[in-house]
Order: sequence, then structure tokens, then C-alpha cells
Amino acid sequence: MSKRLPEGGLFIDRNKPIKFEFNGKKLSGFEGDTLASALLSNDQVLVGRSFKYHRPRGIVASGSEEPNALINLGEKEKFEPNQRATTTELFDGLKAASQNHWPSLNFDIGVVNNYLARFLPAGFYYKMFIHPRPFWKYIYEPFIRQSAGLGRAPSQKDHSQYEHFYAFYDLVIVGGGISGLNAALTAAESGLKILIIEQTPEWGGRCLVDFSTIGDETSAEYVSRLVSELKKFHNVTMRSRMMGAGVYDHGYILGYERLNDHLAEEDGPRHRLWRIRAKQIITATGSIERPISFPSNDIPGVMLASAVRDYAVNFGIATGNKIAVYTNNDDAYRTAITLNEVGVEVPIIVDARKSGGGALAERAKALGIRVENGKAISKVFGKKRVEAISICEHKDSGKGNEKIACDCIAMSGGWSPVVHLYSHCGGKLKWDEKMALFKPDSSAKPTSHDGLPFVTAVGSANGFLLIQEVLKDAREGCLEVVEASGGKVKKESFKLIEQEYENSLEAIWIAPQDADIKKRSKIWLDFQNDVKINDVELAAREGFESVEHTKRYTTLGMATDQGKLSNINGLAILSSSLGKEIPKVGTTTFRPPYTPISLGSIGGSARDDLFQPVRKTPMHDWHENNGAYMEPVGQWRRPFCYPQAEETYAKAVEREINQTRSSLGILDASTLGKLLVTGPDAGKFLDMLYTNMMSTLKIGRCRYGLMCSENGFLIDDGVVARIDDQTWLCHTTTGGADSIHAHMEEWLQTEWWDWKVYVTNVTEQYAQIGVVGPNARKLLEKIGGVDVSREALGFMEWKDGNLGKYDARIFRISFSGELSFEIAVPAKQGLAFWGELIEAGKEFQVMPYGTEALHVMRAEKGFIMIGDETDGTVIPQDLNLDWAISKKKDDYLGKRAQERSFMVNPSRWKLVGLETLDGSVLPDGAYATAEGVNSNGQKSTQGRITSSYFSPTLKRGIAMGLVMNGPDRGGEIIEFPKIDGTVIRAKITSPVFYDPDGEKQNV
Amino acid sequence: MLVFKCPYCGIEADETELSPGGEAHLKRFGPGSSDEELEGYLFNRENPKGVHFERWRHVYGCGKWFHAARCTATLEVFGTYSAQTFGPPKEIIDIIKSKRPGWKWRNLG
Amino acid sequence: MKRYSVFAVAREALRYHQGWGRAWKSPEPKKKYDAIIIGAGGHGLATAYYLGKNHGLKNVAILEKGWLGGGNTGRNTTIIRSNYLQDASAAIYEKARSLYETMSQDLNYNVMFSPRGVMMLAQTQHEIRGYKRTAQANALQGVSTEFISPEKVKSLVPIINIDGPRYPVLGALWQSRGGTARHDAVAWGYARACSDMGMDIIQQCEVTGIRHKNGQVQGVETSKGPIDCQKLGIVVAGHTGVLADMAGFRMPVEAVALQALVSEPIKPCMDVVVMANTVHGYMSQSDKGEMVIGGGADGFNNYTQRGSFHHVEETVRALIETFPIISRLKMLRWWGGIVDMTGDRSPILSKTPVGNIFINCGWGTGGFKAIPGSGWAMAELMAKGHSSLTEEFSLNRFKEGKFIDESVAAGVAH
Amino acid sequence: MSDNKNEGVVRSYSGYVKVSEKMKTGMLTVRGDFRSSKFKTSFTKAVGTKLPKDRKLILAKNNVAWMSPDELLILCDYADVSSLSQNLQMELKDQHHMLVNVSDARALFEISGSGSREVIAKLAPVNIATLEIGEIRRTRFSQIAAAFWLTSETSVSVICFSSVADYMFNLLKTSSMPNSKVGDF
Repeated sequence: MSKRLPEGGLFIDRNKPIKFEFNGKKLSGFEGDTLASALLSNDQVLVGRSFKYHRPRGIVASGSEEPNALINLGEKEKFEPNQRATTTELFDGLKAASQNHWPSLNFDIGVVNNYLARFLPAGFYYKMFIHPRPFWKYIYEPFIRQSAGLGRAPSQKDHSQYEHFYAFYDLVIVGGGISGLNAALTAAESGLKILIIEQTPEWGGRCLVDFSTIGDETSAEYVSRLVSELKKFHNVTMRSRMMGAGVYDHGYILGYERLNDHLAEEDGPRHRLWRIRAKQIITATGSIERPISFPSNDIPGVMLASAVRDYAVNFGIATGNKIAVYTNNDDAYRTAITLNEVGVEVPIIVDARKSGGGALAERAKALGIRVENGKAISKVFGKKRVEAISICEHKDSGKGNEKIACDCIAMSGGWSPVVHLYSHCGGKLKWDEKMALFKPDSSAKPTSHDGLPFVTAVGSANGFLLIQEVLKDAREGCLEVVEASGGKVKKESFKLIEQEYENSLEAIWIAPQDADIKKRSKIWLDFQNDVKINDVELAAREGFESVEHTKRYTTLGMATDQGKLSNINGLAILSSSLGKEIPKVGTTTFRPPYTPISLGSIGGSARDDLFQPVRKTPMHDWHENNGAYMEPVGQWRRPFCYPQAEETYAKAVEREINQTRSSLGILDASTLGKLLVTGPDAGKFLDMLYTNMMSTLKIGRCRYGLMCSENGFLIDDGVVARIDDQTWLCHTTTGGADSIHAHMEEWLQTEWWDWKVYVTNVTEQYAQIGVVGPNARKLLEKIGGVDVSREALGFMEWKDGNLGKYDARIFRISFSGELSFEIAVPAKQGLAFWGELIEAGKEFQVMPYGTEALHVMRAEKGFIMIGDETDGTVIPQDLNLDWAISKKKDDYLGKRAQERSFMVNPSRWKLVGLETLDGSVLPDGAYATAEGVNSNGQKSTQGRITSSYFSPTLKRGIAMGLVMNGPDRGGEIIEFPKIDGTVIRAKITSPVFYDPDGEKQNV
Repeated sequence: MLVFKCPYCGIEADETELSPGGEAHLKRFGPGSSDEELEGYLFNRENPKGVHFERWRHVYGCGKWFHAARCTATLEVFGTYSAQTFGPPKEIIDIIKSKRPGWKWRNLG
Repeated sequence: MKRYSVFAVAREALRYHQGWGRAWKSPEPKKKYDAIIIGAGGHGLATAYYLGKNHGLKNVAILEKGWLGGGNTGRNTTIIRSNYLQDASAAIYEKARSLYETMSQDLNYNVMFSPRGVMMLAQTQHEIRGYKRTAQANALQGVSTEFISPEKVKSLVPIINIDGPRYPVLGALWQSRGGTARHDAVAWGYARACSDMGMDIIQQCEVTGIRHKNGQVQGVETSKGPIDCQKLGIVVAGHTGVLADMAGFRMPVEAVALQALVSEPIKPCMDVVVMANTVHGYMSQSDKGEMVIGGGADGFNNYTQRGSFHHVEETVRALIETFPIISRLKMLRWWGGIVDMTGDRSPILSKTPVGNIFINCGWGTGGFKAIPGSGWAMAELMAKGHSSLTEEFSLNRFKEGKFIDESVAAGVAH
Repeated sequence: MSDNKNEGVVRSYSGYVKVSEKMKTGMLTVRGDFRSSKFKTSFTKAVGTKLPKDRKLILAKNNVAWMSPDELLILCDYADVSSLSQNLQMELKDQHHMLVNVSDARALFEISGSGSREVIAKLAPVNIATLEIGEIRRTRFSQIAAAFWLTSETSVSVICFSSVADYMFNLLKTSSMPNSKVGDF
């Protein structure tokens, strides 16, 4: 029976009871409890089922290394699967449920796997389910998926807040135990800016539990003195409930702060992810106790000795009525002594060492506890709870000769330093044979941007397990680090703390030593993933010799605890199976995060409105308020069309086009890029950037220009206006505003840095509006102030002036084939100007039109669109744009590339118009087929559609496309198969479908 | 998560304030060059496992391109320098030589 | 070699599985081989396998400096699809996909190919046009894909948010016969089959030099001594540049880090693979229940297998927006691999300037799905000197300007 | 337009700091050769202040901010941009330079309160603890480009492109929610 003791518990407040639910059962605990301690206080030892065999699982540990006690926490939008009960602080109304079973925790059908365990060894699925082929998809895999997985999938959107925080410190200390606190205190007086973080709510780590006194103080007094001394330093920041999640290159460290998980009602952000740059990092992350590998060591009630002690001291809990201790080192004797002190019976201490323990063992014996040296647990009785053990000689095959009743086993197989953070960024480890642990190799620390070490492990994280050595190492390690970061501290002599003599640990990787295969099939290494000793042995036998192979083949260490308890034990079994030494087999690579962190915290505040920036033109809100259907274009949203009432998008587009072509439409063209280029060498520069000659453009005139990449492909187009002697205004596509600006800066800064040219992106300085249609001029004349007559402002000319009360620059350019003006006004005047155009345009039934109408109208005119006619593989020559490529220039970007053999190949596909014989609309992206198949058996093709629309103007489908030798094949009919197998026949025509002589735009 | 000191504004810039621009000190080959020269210029890359000269732009800062010498195997940064050069300056080469004895690059080393 | 089957497992169970032998042998290298493949990843092993199976070339060694399958083969998000736009890509990826369908039976090793379907979301008008074009091309290439409606998307993936305020789902390119496979098993299955044919897989053997004379390959220098060969295949993904340097030629490739991560395992909630290219993220659920998440590659040369955290951040926020229920799941594991990117982001399977040295590299972020097709084609190229599947992927394309650009269907704003 | 006066704020939010977007501010981009003494003389003559040192901001009637080795930003009354621009144009007419009115292309925010540094630290990868008054920092705020400077120990000015002003306002608002104080400064 696991229960609350009548008194004690450093962390809990017995005056503050808290109610919670587990699997629908109403239970209570105290403030300060974790969910695990509260469950144990209610004798809820069985908390879940294992991954593969669905075996009953109990709480093993007391911290983040817990492999078993994973629960579904909370409900609805706050539901969270796989939460560790051991790190979940109890709050009023907490609701938890166990996982991975059906129909109930106590009776789980999935346990059938357990009885088949012998047929399901490591990697069984690679050898089975091969035939018949369809069965994998339809039968085996669905079954395996259903029985795998752990927690339930959440069903609702998470509404909690998350945020990020950027911080910069000289020194970050991870771990608020005795090493971390002492290191911080040592460093504090140097004046360095220091952050110390602790993943639990409490400072002090294990020392509170391991020592009743430290020096002249109780351990609690000692810790609180250190904490209050540290708090006096303004250069020291202390954060608890914050885990060091990962160390990355150049001193980057992630801190995962859980702000609200311990509260019933969230108040502010749930998690805050600190993205810290540290000059130096100290990992004082302690160490984790290892289980012992003995038969049936996975039955609920088998726990780590340190955890049993934690529950007794910190939470006032006896994890059993009779607790047997099983150890290979002295530390577990502390558990026995502690239990004895709080009145819990310890029927036996089984010590695997023939020589037994040191001073602590003597104390235990003096307390009357039975101690057996050189023994092993050969069997555990019980299914869902430990009922008894039998013991035998350690150096034996495991015939138990004595049965001892107990309901809990406190085991200790030694300690593993927490080296994760030290290793994340390349820190190397070395094997300490005597203590049987991997510890940081101080000669191969992770290095930073300057090539110098930046992570140092101290204390038990550095492989020191005795308190006086821990303190000495914390201080010395810290002094080294402080010096490395340029701080200075006084090197006072250091008062060592007395510690009782400890006999050394004796590594035992399997107990009893000569356990036979039957027993080895019941010794668990990885409790969650059900990996046993015989699985690792099988992997080794089959040639999975690398630790990475074994891990992947057996799934050892791949569970949610990432092998914190199982890795070293598994490695030892692998190395003995291979007959190699442990360091020769090596460890797996440690990667962030140390323990799992919420995806929400990684995303931070970037969700919903803040997911990605939406760029807005000055008229953006007007469009939304007037029913526009918006389409994302890069980071902008542009109106696709403005549907009225029940109108479909297609009908709206038709209406917009008809109205524009017959009278007047206006377009928000503000997103088009506007780059101002000025300087004595600006003309020369633009001649290199554009395929055309821009230096000869006359002031007041506009020219359509093309830009290519050095690889020859067309990347952007737009109208360039000559502003003055040294200044050009280059219009780009919407997407090109930033990329072409960057392109220009790149060439100016990195190739032609002696050319005198400045570029400024003025895209957002202006609202730009297209006024389009036969009545466009009338509308501008109505507003007045600028002479926009044909004589005063010819086609492809621009002028400045006060149009009404607006500071306007008017470009007489057309992308629709109609009489058209593009008018730029300062952005802050944009909305008013738009409003005035709408108001004054009423007599012409003015309509705003969207991007789709724009696309259709330009296609009717045969104008190309970057991104439609081009796709990164098209050169201007493919689009018959040779007229826009200057023959007079020696060079422009992309010119040489366009001379390569494939670029000048006469069989390239070139731009044509396509008219379907039946008037229908060709499918987007359809290909024209040719005779036969290619060498890979694919249908041969001879062209493809680049743009295809229903033209409301021509009342039929029109398309542009690239066709092999297309321009020479006018009138020829080619075939476009549809996906359904039917074929559409289309005639090759000119791409200009509407007003080929330009009579409309030149009026 | 890299940090580079921008040689133009002196800021210790975070990787997220920068944009990478690939190998440095490529010679442009335009009209008149051979197919091989053009291919080398556009595509062939040193791609060393070790010391690398590369281009970065301080895009969220002063907007300037700069050069960096960095080890691609350890991510150590030997230094940053002006974009307006045809090769790494002597002080950068000296640092690299002292830290990576035996290092070679094109006709250096 | 013992055949794998449910009966074999049952028989072995009776003796506690103590009778299983090595899945592949671990020999010392011979002095000379007909062909050497450098790199025992998926592509290298598959090349060797088809050299033996299709071309009868079995005196073959596969040299691996670490452990077989320890590179990108075991570090990817296991997606298999062939919905490529360009003919050459579609041909080799569809060859690979079809070989995946029967791989478990061919190799007598369950690689858990799961044809659960792959969808690529269209979230802009531009993407709609791009994917419709791909579907048209696929129809002619013999690749079965279709463009589906947002409603169909929702019915296939109930946890998706198709009405996202930022980028609503406007449709998707759907390949129902795409899917996933168990990545490690692909390497292990090929290794076992190669070993069974008598080929030597030599692990922990690093190539330190490549010997050639009069423009013809002679052999390699290794950490286990010199080995001669008639033909040499370099199939080393991220380390292509280093090996090419040994052979004395430069390559149009750059090594960059590509990152991925998985969540803790949960019960099945997503049956297909979803790729959201506008927001840069993709996700599937493994048979173990982990949500497997990937995004774009880092932008700078890097051999450390450690990528930059902000790419993970970008990917995760994209997927939270697409699948709002995942916000309270936790990232369990994160890792990086080194991929080699070519000038047009398509692979290179080619002869090289040195006679009888062949190279297979540049798979960038998409190598896993190609493994059997790549091995099949590379084996044909090495055995016969030409292969219709590799023709377009030759090194010459960079000189001729004949690129295979797959990015054309992805989102470029106009 | 008639009202060329800075009329105050577009919107504001009070969390644990106060965030407000200013209505109209004159901003003039000046590019030129700052090493040239001729340029320096001309600039001082036209603007009335010296050139700021690298990364610095001269706080005067017209604030002059160093944006890059060849770019300055002058912040002034919205109405004063054209006269300032004309003066500069006169002085610089023989030198290679560029003057661009960017007043309408940018948005200006002010943050005030004791947590101001901290709110910025949630958004920008900048060691703001060491940033001095009078120093301008160009960086990113979450996913957009921005520049900011401390106007006092407890107040900060931020500029960004006007198309993303809504996004910036929401970022600052979310970061200054009353219950999200970090307490690191």
C-alpha cells in the first residue's frame, strides 16, 4: 500500500488540500504535490500501460526521467497527451487519465501482446507481415498503428498563449541544485551577467533529500541561505520552472519556461521559450539513477531508490508498506535509512556487492535493517503490483532460495551524469570504468564561434558523486569559466564538507549474473518501449553492432524519456554481447530537447493574426469592407474580384472586365514594386540589369523592360520611367519589389562597387491606382488639375501634377489594352484618392476590378505575366520578346547564359496563342501531345498551356502557351488531352486576341 | 545559430538578421567566356569540409553584403571582412593559418 | 540466409530467438573487386543490389566509413511520392515508387511501405495552377495523381484547418499511391540481400583517396588499405564534394543541413502525408504514432548535422497553423542531416571526367523516396554505360543549360 | 493635402507598457558619401546638425539616424520634408547623393513604461540591455524589418514599413499584455 505518512513532506502544505480526478475517480492531495506524489498518496500505483506489450506500468521515478507515468491531462482545448505525472504540479480541479489501454487501465485487451511476447521479439515486424502484399496496408498496419501510440490525439484548437524572449548573458548556469547554486554564488561577485535556471519549482536539487544537514545548517536552511544570498546580486537572474532544453552553436541555448502549467486558471502566456545567447554555459544538471536489470523489474512497485526517498522526504509518502532495497552502491542505503526514520519497514537491503557498503551500510545495520551482500533479486511476485521477491546469490543463474514479502522495491544501479546539454553541440564524453558512467571529457568541450570551449559541466553532471567533490568541482569549474568570460573572483580557500566513507560501486549489468535466456527475456531495459535484455542480445547477434543500429532495431531509448534510464544499461548489454568494451561501442548522439517541449512554445506568438505578417495597401480595408474576395500574393492580400450579392467569382470577373472595357474600371496596383535608381552610373547599371537599353530612355518617357538572372532566365518585368538626368524609376512585379531591390543591391555592392548608383525601394511611399477604360481620361479631366490629353500625355509618357487635391504622378501605360493611366499618390492620400475616383466615376459606372480581371485582360492582349508565362525555365526569346533585347549591348545579366547550346536550340517551345476549336476553355497547365513516347515510356509532348481563361470580351476560351516551333506553325491544330482522357483540339494563333493594332490604348 | 560581426555597422548580428549568399570570391564570366568558365562560375563550388569563404548580407540591419571566413565542420568564424575585395585579406589568412595548420585554398596556403 | 516469415519467427520463438544469424556478413576487404560502391546508404546499397540482381555483377564491395544506413537514409521523414513535374524526375521517382510497392517481397524484408497517400496543399492561386499543371503532366507520364477539392482534403485529413484565415486550403495535388516506408528497414533489407548475393559490405572503412591512371579509375585508398576496382560508384550524399575532390574534379553541389523532428507518439489521427509548401512544412504520422515533421533546408554550407533552430520554429508554426490540434503536443526528437544541393536542385547520376567513375548525388531534400529507382538506374549506368533513366541527370546539363527545375510548380508570387 | 500637422496617434494600447502608433512623421532618406568632408559640410549647412556617428541617432529638432554606412534617415515634421529636401538638394547638387521622401512608407510607434526594453526583447534578437540612449538598432521584430532606439530609459521608438503597421501594432500589443511581464530588466 502506498500512502501519505502522518507527517513530513518538505514541499507540501498539509493545510491546503487539493481535489483532482484520475480516470474519473475523485481524489485529493496537497498543495506542493506533483500528480505522481498525489497518486501515490492515494495508493494509485498502476498508472499506465507499456507501448508494445501493454504491460501494467507504475511510477518509477520522481522527475523528468520518468518513463511510465504518462497521462492524458486536461480536457477539450486544454487537453494534452503524454504529460509526465512526475513533473505535473497538482492544482485544484486537475483531470488526468491513463493512456494506451482499452477498455480500461485495469483490464486492457492489448495485453494479449504480452502473452505473445515470445513471438514479438525486437524487429519482429521486419521479418513478418511480408505476404500477401496487400495485407500490410489493409490489415497489419492499421492494427499496429492502433495498438501503438500512447496518449489520445487532441481534438480541439489550443487557445493558450505562448511567447518568446531573447536574452543575453555572460554566463548561464543550468541546474539549481547544490552545484549550480554554488557555482552561481562563486561567479556572482565577478559582476558577470548571470542566469541560473532550474526545471522544477524548487531550488536545491537532491541535497535536500540526501542530507539532513550540510555543515552547521539543515540542508533546507543551507539551500535557502544560498538562494537568498544570490538574490542580493543584481547581476544574477534566477528562474525556476525553466528547463535548459537545448544548446546550439555559437552560445545559443533554449530555456523552456512553464509559467502556467501549475495553475488551475491560465494567467498570461502558458510557456515562454527563452532564446539565449550565452558567452559561457555551465551545466550543473546533476545525474540520474539507473535501474538494475533483474527479472520482472518492470512490475508496478519497482522504483528507483532515489525516487522512493524523494517521495518520503519531499512529499511525506511511503511508496509501500514494506520496501525492499536493491543496490550496487552506497547511496541506496540512504533510502533505507530514511524509510526507517519515517517508520516504513525495510525488510531487506539486497546489495549485489560481495564486499557490501561503507559507513552508510553500517548505519543501516545499526538501525536493525537486514543487509544481504553479494545477493540478487531472482524473481518478483505479483502482476499489477509487487507482492514479494525471492533472492539468490548474485553470481548464480537465479534459483531463488528465499521469498521475502514486500510491496515496493527501491533499486539503485548507480548514476548517470546528465550530459545531454553538454553533448548537444558536440561535447565529447569519456567512460569512467570505476564509477561505470559516461562523463564529459573536459579536453573536448563544445566550441563556439571563436573556436574556444563554451560549455562546462560541473558537480555530479561532471561525474562527481560525493558531496565534497561535487562542491569542489562546482567551484573550480566555475572559476575556470569566469576567467574564460573575462570576470575575476577572489580565490578563497574552500571549506570542504565532511562526508561519510562510501564503498565504491560495482557495476552489475544483469542480475543474477548468470540469468538464463528465459529470465533474460523478462528483464526490462526500456520500460516504456518494452525492450528487454534478450532483444538487445538478438540485435547484436543479427549484426546490428553499432549502438545506433541497436537503438533503431530494438527501439531502446526511443521512447518519450529518450532512454534517460535505459541507455547505459542497454549499451552495457550490447557491448558484452559483442565482447567489446563499453567505450568502444560508444553512445548515441544527444540532440535537443532535453525533455520534450510543447510545439506551441516553439511557434510562440506567431499564430492566428500574428502567424505571418499581412502587408496591406492604403486601400486594403476598403477592399475588405466592399466585399472583395482576397487572394494571398506574397505577403500581400490583393482583391481577386469584388463579387456582388450572390454572384460567383467567375461572374464577378466577367462583370468587372465588361465594365472596364466598355467604360471604366479602377485597380489597386500599389503592391507593384517601385525602385528609385539614381546616380551618374545609373544608366549603365540599368543597361546591365535589363535586357533592353535603359540609358537612352528620354526624361518623361516610359519603357517596358525585362530582367534576367545570370542563368539567363526571365525573372521580372515592368515599366521603367526616366525621372531626371540621373534618375530612373523601375516598376517591378509585386513579388519583385523586395527581390529585385535585393538583386540590385547585390550587384552594386559585390560586383560593381565602384559604380556611383544609389537605389531606394519606394514601393510603400505611394498608393498606385490604375484608371482604365474608354472613359478613363474623362474621369481624370473631371477631377482636373492636370492636362491628360493625348497631346499633353502620350502613350508611354508620365508627368507630375496636382490632380484635384492630390500630389500625383501619372503614367500613361496600359496592361489591359484600354486607354489607361496609372496614378501614384503619396500613400497617406491613397484612400481618399481612391474614394474620390469611385465617387467621381459614378457617372461612368466605375467599378473596382481585381487581379483575375487584370489577368484575363492582359491575356486577351497577349501580354505575358511573370509566374504564368515564366516559371524559372523560360528565357525572353521563348516569349518572342527579342524586340526587348538590345542588340547594341555587349553585356547584360544573363546574356552569356542565353548563348548555351540548349538555350539556342531551335526546337525550344515558344509562345503562341491557342484557340479551342469548340470555344471551350483549355485546362490550366494542359500539355500538347506529340506522336509516340520517350525513352522512358512517357507520352511525348510538344507544348503546354501557360495561361487559359474564358474571355468575356471574345465570349470564348483563349489561351497562351509554349509550343515547339510554335510561331512558325500558325493555323496548325494540336491536341491537349484532359486528365479524364478526352482531348481538346486547339488552333495555334497569335497570342494577341484583342485589338491587335492597339487602337484602344492609343486614343 | 550563427553570429557574425557585420564589418559595416559593427553589430554582432544574429543568424536570423542575416541572409546567406553562398561562396565568396567567384569571378564573373560574361559574354566571350567559354561554356566551362560559365559553368564553373554559375555552378561549381568549393564546398569544403573545413575553411570556407562565403557571402552574407546583413539584410535586417544595415543591408550590406559582407564576407566571412568560417569552418563548415565546426562553425568557427575566423573573421568577417569587406565585400569589396577579390580575396580574403591577409589578417584573415593569418588567423586561419594559425588555427588550421596546413590549410590550403585555391592558390593560397 | 534464413528466409523471414511468420513461421520462421514462430519456430525461432521456441528457442527464444537464439538461432537467428547475422542479417549481413562483416568481411574484411578483398584486394580487388569488379565494382566498388562508396557509401552504404540506401542509394549505395540499392545500386549494389541491382548491379547483382539485374546485371549479374556480384563481385562488388560497398565501403562505408560509418555504419550502413547511418546517414540520410536513417535521418529523413520517409515520404515516398512521384508527383514530379518534369519528365525525367517523374520517370525515376515513379520507377522508385513502383519498386517500393514490391520491395518487402523482393527483399524478403518488411520495409513497411505504406501507400497511404500524399497530398500537397494548394494555398494560393499560383499553387493551384502549378499543381493542376503537375497533374496534367503526371497523366502523360503514367503517374497517377489528381487535383482534389478542399472538401476532399478535409475528408482525408479531418485534423486539417482548411479555412485558415491566412492561407485557406484551395485544393491539393493528391497521389493516393504515395506514402511512407520504414527508412532503416530499407537500408537493412538491401544490405541483407547484397550480403546474401556474396557482396562485401565493409563498414568502418573510410575512403581516403581515389587512384586513377590515364583517365581511368584504378582503385581506392581506404583506412583498411588499398582496394582495386574496375568501376567505382560514388554515392555519398552530403560528402560528395569531399570525394570528388579526391578524384580531382569539382561538382556543382553544396552541402547544407536539413532538419526534421518528431512529436511524442499519440493514437492515430492522420492517415496521409500532408505537404504545405506555401508555409513550408510537412507532416505525417508514423506507425509508432509520432507526428513526423519536416521543412526547408538551411541556407549555408554545413557539415555538422546541426541545423539552425529558427528553421524548426518556422516549420512548427506553419504546421500549428495548418493543424491547430498539434500545439499542445511536444517535440520529442530533433535531428539534422547533411544534404547536397545542386544548381537546379535535381540529382546527378552521371559519368564523370574520370573513366569508370560514376557519381550519384544531389538528391537534396528528396533522396529517400528515390532509393530503389536511383539504385536501379545507377546500376544500369554503371553496368551498361548508359541508362534512359539517368540520361537527363548527367553532369553536362549544367554546361548546356538543360536544367531539370522542379521548383517551377512551387509558389512564386507574381 | 491641408493638414500637414502631426496630429497625434492612430491607435494605442495600454498593457504593462503603453504602445501607440503616431499619425504622421516626416522621414527623409539621405544617401551619400559620409567620409567626404564636402558632404559633411553640405549636410550640416542644410540640416543644422552634424552627421551622426555609426549606429547613433542625433536627437535634435530633426532627429538624424544612421541607417547604414551610406544612408541616413531624418525624422522631422511631416510638413517640413519638402523644404528640408530642397535645402539638401541645393547643397548637394554637385555630389553623388540620393534624397527620398519616405514619410508615407513608414510607420512610427512609441512604447513607454518601465517594461519597454523587455517588450522589445520578446520580439527582436538584440541585446537591448546594452543599448544606449541615442543608439539606433536595425533588426527584425518577429518576422518583419524594424529599427528602434531608446528615447529614455523607459521609452522606445520603433519604425517599420507602413504596410505592416497592423502586424507591428498587434505584435507590440500581444507582447505587452498585462500578465506577460518577464521581469528580466
